[in-house]
Amino acid sequence: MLEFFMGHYAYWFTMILLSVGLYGMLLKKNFVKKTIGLSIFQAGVILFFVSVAMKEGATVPVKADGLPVSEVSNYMNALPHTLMLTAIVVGVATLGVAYALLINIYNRYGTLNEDELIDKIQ
Amino acid sequence: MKYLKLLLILVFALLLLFAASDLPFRGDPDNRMNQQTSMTGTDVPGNYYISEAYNDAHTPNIVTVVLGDYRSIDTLGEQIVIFTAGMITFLLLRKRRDDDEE
Amino acid sequence: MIGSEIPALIPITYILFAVLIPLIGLWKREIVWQLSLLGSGIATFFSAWGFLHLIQTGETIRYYFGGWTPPVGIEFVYDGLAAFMVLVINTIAFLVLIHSKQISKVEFPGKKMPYYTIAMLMMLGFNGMVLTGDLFNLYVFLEISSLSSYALIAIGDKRAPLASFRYLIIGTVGGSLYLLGVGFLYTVTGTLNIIDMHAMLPQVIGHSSVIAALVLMVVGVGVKAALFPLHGWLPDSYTFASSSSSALIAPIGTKVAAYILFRVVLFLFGVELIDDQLPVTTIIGIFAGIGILYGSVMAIAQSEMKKMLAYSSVSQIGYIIMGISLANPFGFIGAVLHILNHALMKALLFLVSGSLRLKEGHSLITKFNNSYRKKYPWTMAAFTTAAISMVGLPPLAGFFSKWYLALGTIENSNWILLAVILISSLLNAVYFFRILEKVYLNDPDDVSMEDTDTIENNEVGFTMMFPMAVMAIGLLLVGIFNAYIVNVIFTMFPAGF
Amino acid sequence: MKNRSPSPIVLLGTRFLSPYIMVFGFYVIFHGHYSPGGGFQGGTLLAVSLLLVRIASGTKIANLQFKDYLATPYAAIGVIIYFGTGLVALIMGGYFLDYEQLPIPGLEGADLRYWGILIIELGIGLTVMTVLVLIYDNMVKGEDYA
Repeated sequence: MLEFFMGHYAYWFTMILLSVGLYGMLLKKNFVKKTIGLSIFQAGVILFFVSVAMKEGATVPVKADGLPVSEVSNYMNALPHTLMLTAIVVGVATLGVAYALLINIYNRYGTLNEDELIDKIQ
Repeated sequence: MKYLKLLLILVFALLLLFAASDLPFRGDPDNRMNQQTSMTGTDVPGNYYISEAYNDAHTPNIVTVVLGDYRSIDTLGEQIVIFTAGMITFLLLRKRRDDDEE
Repeated sequence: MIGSEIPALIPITYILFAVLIPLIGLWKREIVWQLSLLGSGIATFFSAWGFLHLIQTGETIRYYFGGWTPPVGIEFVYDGLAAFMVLVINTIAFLVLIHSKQISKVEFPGKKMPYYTIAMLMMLGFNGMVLTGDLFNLYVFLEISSLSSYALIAIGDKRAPLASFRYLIIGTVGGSLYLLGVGFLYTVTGTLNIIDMHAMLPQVIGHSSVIAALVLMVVGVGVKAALFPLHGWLPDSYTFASSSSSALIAPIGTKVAAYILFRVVLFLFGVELIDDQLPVTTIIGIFAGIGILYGSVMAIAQSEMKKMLAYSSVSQIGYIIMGISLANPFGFIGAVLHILNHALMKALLFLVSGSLRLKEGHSLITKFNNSYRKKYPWTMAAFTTAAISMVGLPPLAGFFSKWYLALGTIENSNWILLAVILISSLLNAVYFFRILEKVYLNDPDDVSMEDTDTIENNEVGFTMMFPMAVMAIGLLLVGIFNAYIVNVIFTMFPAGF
Repeated sequence: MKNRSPSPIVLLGTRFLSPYIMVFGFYVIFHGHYSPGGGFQGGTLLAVSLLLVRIASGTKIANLQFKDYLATPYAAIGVIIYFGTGLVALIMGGYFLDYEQLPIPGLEGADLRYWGILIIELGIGLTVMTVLVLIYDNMVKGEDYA
């Protein structure tokens, strides 16, 4: 039982983090807060991948003296780390676009609150 | 509406918790992605990278080799994502210029 | 020799022009339209060449980037279905870009250089999504195309940025859910290559995380495809975007996402495999059926032509996804054929609405009148062709895809979906003939009616008329040579059918 | 912010710090083969060194360091470096991005891949640096845009 818990608690925390991000996006009225929720959501996915890559008794995937690469259990799995490097960059680009849109919206309506915006449109 | 959304979040969280409980143990060196060959006998990428990266590119940092060589088209796509973001801010936030045309 | 390089050459062309347009555009701004046309023209040429090459040789091309064989490296898989999709989306993009010349002067003056750069980048993303054989690489291209579509939608009238921001939030959630699904699958199988993973999945299908991965991926891609309960972003986005943006995104974006659903459900998992665990195809079919009816009913309620077309898109996407859910050869043929037909029809209809916006300054259906048939005889002829095809009358293209979908429902004895197809055709007839009636029939009670004798021909220019004429003729040709196209589609079946 | 004249201490501090951050950025790019680092991380540090001066002293002084209209062409050039490397390999008869086909004299096999990775990391660094500066500049300009 304890072993099961130790083997899975990191996954559970990332899943809870994903739900927190979804909460921010669905229930917050301010667009900047929605964007923060989006970031949390993406961070949850990134943390999931990084925790998957973890290997007991292994070190970072940089070849070091005295640790032969032929023994693969010496090094951690490098693939998820690489994927998440890409995902982080994608997240930054998304945030840049989101804030560019928010600046546009603010210049047109003068507010970033969802309720006020709906009032102003009608 | 608000309670519907909260219910949706709760269902989402429970579904993910349930699904995550069936994943292989974290950090277990015998996970499928840490084995020498896969179920169908093909190479497992994660292991291939660790054992062959230095021979293939003479670079100790395995992540750099995966990023720059094995999965280089991913990285090109990544660079283009950043480039796209730059051009999008250009499109959305620059003041319009007069068209020279006609 | 060059035939085997085709899968790489198509994205390379788009990258090259996406980089050349800002470099040349900063110094010589007049020629960006010509450059973008050249780029998509070359890509269309390559995809046509590759398609013919593929039909002649019948061999799937697997292109290994960097020379690394999968699953170590990333491959592009150029099989029949991918070749077909690439040809369709590049041709449509080429035609829409021709049409955009006049609109660009009115709807986004002085922003041509970034606009066309981002159009090229979006096409790069869509082509990459169709061609790639790697699940994570698909995510990268998905994000390139999504970011570009957010920007293209935000260029438009006053409410466009808001619609675009909503799409950004829901679209990024969709993308992240897809990525999470890929993460589950990677943890369980240890590979990211679609073909490699397809061979392994039967051994791990019992895991609840694999089923969760399937659900997450279908939901994530379903957001992009505007599958019924996830379509919320679509109507506003298409309505408020600039006419050429919506003509570019509407026919291409949702089709490519539907194609990814094909890849995930039919090629990666395989129907028999998942139906033992969870009736995913049945559930998708129910939502597709509801979406078809909902989209048609909402389209009738609209008075703005672009919004009507947007809701009509929701309904038409339902047809394609219904074809996936039928999971039999007829359904597959119907869905693939409908991708082609609907891309042509929706692009043509959006181009007509763009032309009308340019000439009249609006596209409100309530203001349409019978003077249009004298002012824009050819535009209205093209519109009529597309409308009749949407309703599904032979010999136009739209009839045949609905015919095969109907055969598919009969084969599965799924009478409810058959009824949905028939009812939706009737509803389509209602909302298109409403416009045709206003344009072609004289209403004796209407005092505001203009005298048809004094109205002069005010037809749109060549750059706008040419793509519309090509698409209208294309609809007719697809209808007439339908048997030949179906023969080609027969060769594209995924294994296990 | 715009109307206030910048404080000389902040200005001097950022001018003092900026080159060192820049050198560290180059170190991260070039040392990415041996330690954590690479084009993205190094490019971000380079962008930080430029943005520091931009935030502290406003557009006029910052333009002496890096002209804002150069950002777009440099970003495109960064993509060209990466993409051109792949294209050269394709033209030399290999697959796209197959660094072993690069026509660099005196190198073979794995060493060619080593240098190929370094070239593309430089391209990435250039793009990331200029795009981050571009985003910042456009957002500052976007405040006035109606």
